[in-house]
Amino acid sequence: MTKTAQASEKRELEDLSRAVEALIFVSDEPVTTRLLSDVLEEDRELIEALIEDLVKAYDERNAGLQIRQVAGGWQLSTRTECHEYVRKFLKTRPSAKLSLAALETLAVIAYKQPVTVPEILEIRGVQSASAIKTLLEKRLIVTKGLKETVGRPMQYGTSKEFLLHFGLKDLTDLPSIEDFQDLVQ
Amino acid sequence: MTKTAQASEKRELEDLSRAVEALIFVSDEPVTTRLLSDVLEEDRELIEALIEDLVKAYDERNAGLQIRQVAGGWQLSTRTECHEYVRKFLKTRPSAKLSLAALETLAVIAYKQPVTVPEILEIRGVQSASAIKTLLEKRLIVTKGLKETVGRPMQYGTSKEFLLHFGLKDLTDLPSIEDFQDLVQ
Amino acid sequence: MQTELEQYSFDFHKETAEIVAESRDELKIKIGEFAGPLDLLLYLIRQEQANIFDIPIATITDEYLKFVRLMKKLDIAVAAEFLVMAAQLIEIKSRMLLPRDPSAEDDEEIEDPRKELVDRLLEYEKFKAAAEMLYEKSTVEQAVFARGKIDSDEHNAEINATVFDLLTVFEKVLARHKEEVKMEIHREEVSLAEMIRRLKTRLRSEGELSVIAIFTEMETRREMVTAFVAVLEIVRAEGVKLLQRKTFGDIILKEVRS
Repeated sequence: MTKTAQASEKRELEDLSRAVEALIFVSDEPVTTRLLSDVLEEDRELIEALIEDLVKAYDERNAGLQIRQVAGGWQLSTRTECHEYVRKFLKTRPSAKLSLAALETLAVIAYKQPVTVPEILEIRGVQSASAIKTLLEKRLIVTKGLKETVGRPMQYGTSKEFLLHFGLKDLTDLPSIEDFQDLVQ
Repeated sequence: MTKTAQASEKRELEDLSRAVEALIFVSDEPVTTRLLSDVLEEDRELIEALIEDLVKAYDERNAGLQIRQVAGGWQLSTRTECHEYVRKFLKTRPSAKLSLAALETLAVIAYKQPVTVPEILEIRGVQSASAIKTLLEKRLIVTKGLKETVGRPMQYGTSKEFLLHFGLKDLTDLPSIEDFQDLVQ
Repeated sequence: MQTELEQYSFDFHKETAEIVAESRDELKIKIGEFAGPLDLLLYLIRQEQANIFDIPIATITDEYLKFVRLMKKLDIAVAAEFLVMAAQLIEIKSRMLLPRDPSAEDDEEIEDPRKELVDRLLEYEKFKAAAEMLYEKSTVEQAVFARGKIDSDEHNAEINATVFDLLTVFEKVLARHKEEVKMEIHREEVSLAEMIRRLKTRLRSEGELSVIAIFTEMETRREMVTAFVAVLEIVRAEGVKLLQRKTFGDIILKEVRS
């Protein structure tokens, strides 16, 4: 390859990397590698490599922002270190925490999905109706159709909102439930 | 000044610069130097210097984003060079959210199908013409033939697209009030 | 079934439930929040520093009952599940006291009456730990912020609704519909006397009234009929005339001053 060709290829990669950064920024929700590769008409591997470089670049220059993987896509967000200033600026307080009952119910749904109300009752040992309602209203869980069993009870599962709220890449990002066994004994 | 003092001052400046970047990023509109200096409790001159450095840093690393002065404040935006990709990307996103009117109309159609325009009017109490047009355009509803009654009005029902969008196997999968009975009480 | 104990904010690291002071006439406790009977049981077992695989069932049952009684005394809604668990504990306790069946063969494994409870507790404890993990993750996540709005956002939000939204919206429409029907009934209750009074007041202040305008204002047929009768009544009894200025023109209700 001639030097000029190399130089032009480097140039093209730079343009591409800029485009990737711009698209991650404009997207109002985490953007998938697939969508980026469709829009930019480039291999997914190349796009992934460019994102990795961008992530590193943000980390290295100690920026106030970071590119991170969440809810199945890539997102530009502030770094946790600045949260006090940001909160002061936005005049927001940490949003209301979920109750213990809601958190437990959510944990059962996350690990057992799709799961019905009686199945949740079985594990928690207590009715979870109002917790489920709260979780539905907060869009942390969604209905997953009726179960083909007596009474056809409604099944529940976690939503994309759930992944976003807890900063998870996807459901496999959840630690295995069996790992908790070792912790509690 | 001792070396340690210098180092600690440098550290503080870095933190401050990160905060400035984060605040410009989270703001809904261009943010003024004055507001930044109020929130960060630092001199305006210092803030201005930090912003200048940030602007330069974005320019130098040939980023896809830029910090620019607009309408009397500072704003993070994509660089003009990427506009073609950005425009293409935004086009891939489904346009316009369902309005409350459209969602209401869709709910009535989903639960009462097949249903005619006068029947929808009867239930919603308002005209639904434009909502129905939107829903047809989004292919969430389809026509279901004429009703054998005075005026032979058109009947509407939900489409296959509707099932896909809401993650339903079929219409029997649509939750009923009874399914949420435990929750709504 | 009673409503569960719910919707207190809870910090795993700060809040615990503990008996603060216990004297003959007073029992003071600081209650955090128990997410259910299993949660309370785990707490009591830990409090006793007991082995979960060998629960001192008599002690734990007593403690448990003391707690439930206390909750009642303090007027804390005790969910039915807490009482069910109390009954189960008492049952296990009594089964433990039963002498071993002498006819049973020696090598036959006798099931520990506590086994089922222990299994449930172990299973529950895993999810309790998972809940704590979620709590920690959300705390970290609350320190991360997405960008502010930019111009293009307005034009490309996805359809953002779930079946739950669909159902809730439908419920609201139906409720509103019912409300409207109620209001209609209310309007229909306008009596003839009331209608006459209203028309007279308006005539007095406006001098004349268009009959067509009056009828158009009416929302239901019933009201229209009432208005019609009211007009006839006013013309018959009072110093009021009906005027029609041209053929097929509007009819005017006009006060005739004497």
